[in-house]
Amino acid sequence: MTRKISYKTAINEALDQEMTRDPSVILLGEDIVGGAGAPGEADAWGGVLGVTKGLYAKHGDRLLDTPLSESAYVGAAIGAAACGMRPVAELMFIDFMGVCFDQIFNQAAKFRYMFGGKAKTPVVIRTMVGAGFRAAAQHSQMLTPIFTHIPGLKVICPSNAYDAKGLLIQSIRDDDPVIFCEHKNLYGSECAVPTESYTIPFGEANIVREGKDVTIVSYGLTVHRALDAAESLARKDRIEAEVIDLRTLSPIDWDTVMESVEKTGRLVVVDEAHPRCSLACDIAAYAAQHVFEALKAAPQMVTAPHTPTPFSPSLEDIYIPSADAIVAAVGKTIARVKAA
Amino acid sequence: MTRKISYKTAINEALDQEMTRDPSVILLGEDIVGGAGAPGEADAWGGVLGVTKGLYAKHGDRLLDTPLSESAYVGAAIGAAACGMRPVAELMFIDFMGVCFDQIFNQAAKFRYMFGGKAKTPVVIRTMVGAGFRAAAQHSQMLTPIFTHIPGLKVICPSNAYDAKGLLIQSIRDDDPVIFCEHKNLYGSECAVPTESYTIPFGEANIVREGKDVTIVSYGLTVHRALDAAESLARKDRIEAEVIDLRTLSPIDWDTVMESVEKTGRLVVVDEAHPRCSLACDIAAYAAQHVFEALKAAPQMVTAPHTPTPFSPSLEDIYIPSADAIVAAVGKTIARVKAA
Amino acid sequence: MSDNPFPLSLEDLMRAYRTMRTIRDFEERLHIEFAKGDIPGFVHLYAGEEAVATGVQMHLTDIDRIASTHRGHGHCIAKGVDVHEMMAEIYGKATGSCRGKGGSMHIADLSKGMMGANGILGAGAPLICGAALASKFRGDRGVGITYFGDGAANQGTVLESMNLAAAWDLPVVFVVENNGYAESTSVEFATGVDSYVDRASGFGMPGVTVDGMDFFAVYEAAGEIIRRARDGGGPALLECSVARFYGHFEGDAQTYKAKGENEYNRENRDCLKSFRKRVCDAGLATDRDFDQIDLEVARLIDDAVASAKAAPLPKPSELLTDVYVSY
Amino acid sequence: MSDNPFPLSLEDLMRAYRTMRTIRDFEERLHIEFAKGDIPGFVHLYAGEEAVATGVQMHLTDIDRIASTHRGHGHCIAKGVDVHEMMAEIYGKATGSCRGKGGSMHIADLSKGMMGANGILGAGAPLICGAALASKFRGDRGVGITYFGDGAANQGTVLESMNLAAAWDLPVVFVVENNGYAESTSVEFATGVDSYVDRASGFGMPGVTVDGMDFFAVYEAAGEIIRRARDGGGPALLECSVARFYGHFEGDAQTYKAKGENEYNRENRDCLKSFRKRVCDAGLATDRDFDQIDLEVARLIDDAVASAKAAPLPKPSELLTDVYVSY
Ligand SMILES: Cc1ncc(C[n+]2csc(CCOP(=O)(O)OP(=O)(O)O)c2C)c(N)n1
Ligand SMILES: Cc1ncc(C[n+]2csc(CCOP(=O)(O)OP(=O)(O)O)c2C)c(N)n1
Ligand SMILES: [Mg+2]
Ligand SMILES: [Mg+2]
Repeated sequence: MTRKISYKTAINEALDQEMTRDPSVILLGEDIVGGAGAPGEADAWGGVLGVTKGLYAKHGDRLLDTPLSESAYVGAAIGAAACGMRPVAELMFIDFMGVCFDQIFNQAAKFRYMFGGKAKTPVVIRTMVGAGFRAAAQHSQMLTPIFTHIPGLKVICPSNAYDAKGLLIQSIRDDDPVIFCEHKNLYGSECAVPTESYTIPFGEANIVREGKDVTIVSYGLTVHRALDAAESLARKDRIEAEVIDLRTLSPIDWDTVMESVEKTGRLVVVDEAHPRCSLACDIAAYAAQHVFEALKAAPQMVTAPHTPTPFSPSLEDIYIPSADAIVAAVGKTIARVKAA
Repeated sequence: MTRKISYKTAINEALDQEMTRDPSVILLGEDIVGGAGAPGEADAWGGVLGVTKGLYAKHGDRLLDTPLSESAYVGAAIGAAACGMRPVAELMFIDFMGVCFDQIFNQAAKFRYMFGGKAKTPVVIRTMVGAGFRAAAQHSQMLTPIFTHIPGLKVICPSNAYDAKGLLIQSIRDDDPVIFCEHKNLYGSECAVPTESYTIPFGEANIVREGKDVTIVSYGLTVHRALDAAESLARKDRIEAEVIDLRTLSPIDWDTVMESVEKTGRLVVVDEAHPRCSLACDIAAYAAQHVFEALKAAPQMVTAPHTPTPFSPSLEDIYIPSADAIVAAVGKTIARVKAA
Repeated sequence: MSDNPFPLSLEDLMRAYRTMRTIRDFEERLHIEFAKGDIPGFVHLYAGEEAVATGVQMHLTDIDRIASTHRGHGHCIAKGVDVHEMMAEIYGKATGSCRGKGGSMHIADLSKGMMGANGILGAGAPLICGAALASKFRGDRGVGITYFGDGAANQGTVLESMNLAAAWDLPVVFVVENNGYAESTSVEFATGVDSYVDRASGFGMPGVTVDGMDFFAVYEAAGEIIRRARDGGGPALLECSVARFYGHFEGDAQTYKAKGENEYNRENRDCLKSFRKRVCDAGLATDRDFDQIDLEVARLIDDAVASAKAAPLPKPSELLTDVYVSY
Repeated sequence: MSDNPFPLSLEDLMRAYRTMRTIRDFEERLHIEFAKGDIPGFVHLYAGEEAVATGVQMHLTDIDRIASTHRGHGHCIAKGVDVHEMMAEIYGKATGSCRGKGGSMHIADLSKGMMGANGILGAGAPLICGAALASKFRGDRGVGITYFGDGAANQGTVLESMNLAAAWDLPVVFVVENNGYAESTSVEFATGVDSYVDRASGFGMPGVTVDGMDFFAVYEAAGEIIRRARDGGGPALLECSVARFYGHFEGDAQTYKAKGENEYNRENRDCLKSFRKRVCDAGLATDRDFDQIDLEVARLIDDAVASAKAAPLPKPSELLTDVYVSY
């Protein structure tokens, strides 16, 4: 059975179903119960935005409200994973990675390799990414390129409720450390989601719109901007854009992206991260190296600017890549057709 | 006057001259004195590889051996910088960034923007990068792409003693936070360096070898591998490679790189970092977007693999991009000439 | 006029009251304005905890520096940051302290020694060690104060900084604002100790706990500690037990609090009420004097809100300025 | 045979001696082999500190876990990690514990409860909290031990972990190996306190300091603490005063040490000597018995070195395996 639920509910459901299925799944994080032991326990927060709400009532002490010590509890989740548990730790905002990054990139990510393949670390780190919340420079970052850069980490960023559920269940069952990036501005977005448990394999991008003229690649919130741009291009310019939602950033589905570029000959990559050493670069460069012959025009990158996220709405609204900017970038690939 | 000195000595000299010139310059780090107060004080370590050796004898308490608390002392350097000092903090290995990254990327990097332009943070963080030391996965990383991704940080990586001195002096005088990456396998490399103090401006790449057939872009240790490759190409294949040493990764000198690519029509980027979201991607993608018409062949990226750094010499030796790999990449740009 | 039993002059007493009242009104007003939906983002109100910022910072001058938290409005006001600019900043306006780029969690004014509210828990502690180190190098007798909550007290950065400050004898005061909660989670879940003050000795510094709802208690304890630090006696820890009158952030339903907890605290632990009563009882001032201040503060806040609302938003071109790399 | 005045059976006494001797010989041999230039990278020798790893870990079984440091050989050996595989790992050979990919700083054997040496100071502390948490969830009565030096004791990760372990009542023992130096820097530069043991109470756990050169002192203190943790009594801190007989890493000229410091320690504070003497004096064993063990250990180490030298290097194809993303 499927019914429409939100991205937030889909995540909650994935956690619930996996906790029910597998006793080694535990949840750790700040306020993930959010009022355990307090008078209002029955109506506890369930996370700062309510994503884990209700799970404490069902799973009790398998949810741990942690001290505000990200290195300690994220590290503990990693250590427990190396000892056979399947912990899901919540790093409230990805912006807080700077106080616990060592445990993630030097410990969890490297155990398997450093120990000659003799360790596995099935830990999931759920974290909120992205701008648009008026939350300013320290609560609005993407930072996905930083995690993608690190060998040994899997990096996931769903754009809709269906993917969120299937990818989170996959993440929990996966034997490697997974950084599961939830875009805070998507929590309310709804779509049809099966009630049963299901997984979506890593490394399979999703063609969310087919088209023959240009390939637009993105992930997370900006997939929706890309779709808006595609609609507008179809309506106003009779340009049919193919929109690819990467879903998983590492591993990444090069095949789907490259096949599309080979078909359309044009590539626009949209990344909410900063421009330098971003996923936009990653994908544009890969295409340039591997399907150069197929490219009819220069690949275009649309990213947030090389600035921290500004607080003021008047600035933040122009900070996130817009559908207009994507349309303009597509225009460049089509205006400047290769001389050939 | 100039004379031949090592990269290590050049750095020591830059620190010495700036400390002499400007009383607000102080040095903080683990073992940067290395035996202060001990019987062997006169012969103190001066850093784990001796880079700051002798400075304590001259500048005394302006060098501080710190507790092993990178967040605290790197953060203190940043705080002191915001209060008018010009601290140079040493993060022994860049691999340790995970225990203090917040202070660097959320504090130092963002003050200026977050505070509406009303703050400056003239701090330098000196740190060792790179593989080849048989130091395994947690002491051999580049991680330059991570810092380059962050707006507000300047990222420098000299390839020789002359640049090391001039860029370090520039870094100390610069009003923004600078991540100064010293390649540990270059400390012994010598070249002619003026005795006087001088600066090299940021954002000026260096054409270390002129050529007309292909542009090879790199930084740090692999500049030398690129030069070796260029020699071999000239000798064996009559291919004249232009080799560009970026010197500063952020800001980056797009003009010099793009002019060269426009001239040669071929681009190979060599980066000792991992492949995903790397500087190799950054530069290849930028070229693909901005000088696409000039490209006669697919740009090629030569990087370390998407694996942690292995310990065993037999593996580490093939981990770092080799001159042979660069030659092969050049071959691809020249074999596969654009149909045009 | 009767004898002054307090360790502050009447003028300073009234100044302290004005500061606390300004903080309270600022926050109460934000509470109202936020509910209207006019204020972007999250705001964390300091209402209830005014005696801490004020009691500590009455001892400071512009040479001294503070590093604040996500709950920073009170610290800013007590450090003399312009209330109009603060309000404009919270509204995201070009006339704000940070020209609209920072918002509530990043208000700073380095010219006043205010090194910034901070969105990262505990991040101010290393920074203030640096400020204190700078003062030590310059010999300017400046002192640094870093604030953190009962939750943030368990951040590694804070703990490392306590050790660093002690190892280097830095003039730093670590102020724990223990309001019993980190967001919705009780302090009992945060640590195995009853009081953070026991940590001080483990790092080699003195520590003291005071009732943070009592201005005079804070003022006296902070005075001694700050004097000591200023004279080269090294760092100290000051734990202040406080209550926050509102939720963690605006919009918080506060289900985790006991029924009547806020009402009880407002009724019985309000620093403004007790301050006023004690000063009146001592015969140093009258309710009229205080009412007059209240009136002036109310006007100031009214004016700050009105001008913040009327102020222009930052221009789009501002997006790309103030980062050195021109892109 | 005389009465046994020790809290260990004769068999366990000889096992403890064998462990300490194995560590000592392993390290002394590495010192020699390193000087020949055959060993890649850096090695940090544990020689001198054997009584700590051994005294603590005599109380453990495979269900218990340890997280070690850059100076990890001793902890590994005491946890039963295969000495041949360790030696091969240090030589970077395919037959090593980590198939040559880890090296000295990353030897691990999870099947033995050895969660890895670690190149990052303090990084083991959070990990061992996780191991202990897993034991707690499973109810397997497993205990976690994390080691760190006098320098690493000031890492935020360690301090946060002490708080976490106390807040969650985790069966974790925090062992400070205080050898007076962090690399070349004296512990006096690292902190404002004389002993790290005072930190325990600030986090809500008991702490005790012992002479880490005395096996029996370590054994008894650790025993009590570990029993308590195993029985659900929560974490504790054990500070061991030790001396390292060599430099920070091989190649270190040790200019920062007092003249004759190493000689003095070797002469008067050698855990092996004092252990042997006490057991012989008690009439439980003779020098011959110990000499026999020494001989067997010497052969073991000889053999380990010989086979490590003879072993093959990892094949080039190994570079890309053991990372899940196939590139
Ligand atoms: C490093 C980091 N972790 C988590 C958060 C999210 N967060 C913001 S405020 C807060 C609670 C802080 O509690 P406390 O320190 O007691 O201060 P209070 O809000 O009670 O004044 C949390 C968890 C953060 N901003 N930074
Ligand atoms: C986070 C981090 N900072 C710095 C280092 C470099 N380093 C390696 S060992 C060492 C000294 C450690 O001293 P201590 O903790 O006392 O242990 P000991 O070497 O004396 O056993 C340092 C600074 C590191 N490996 N990790
Ligand atoms: Mg609190
Ligand atoms: Mg030590």
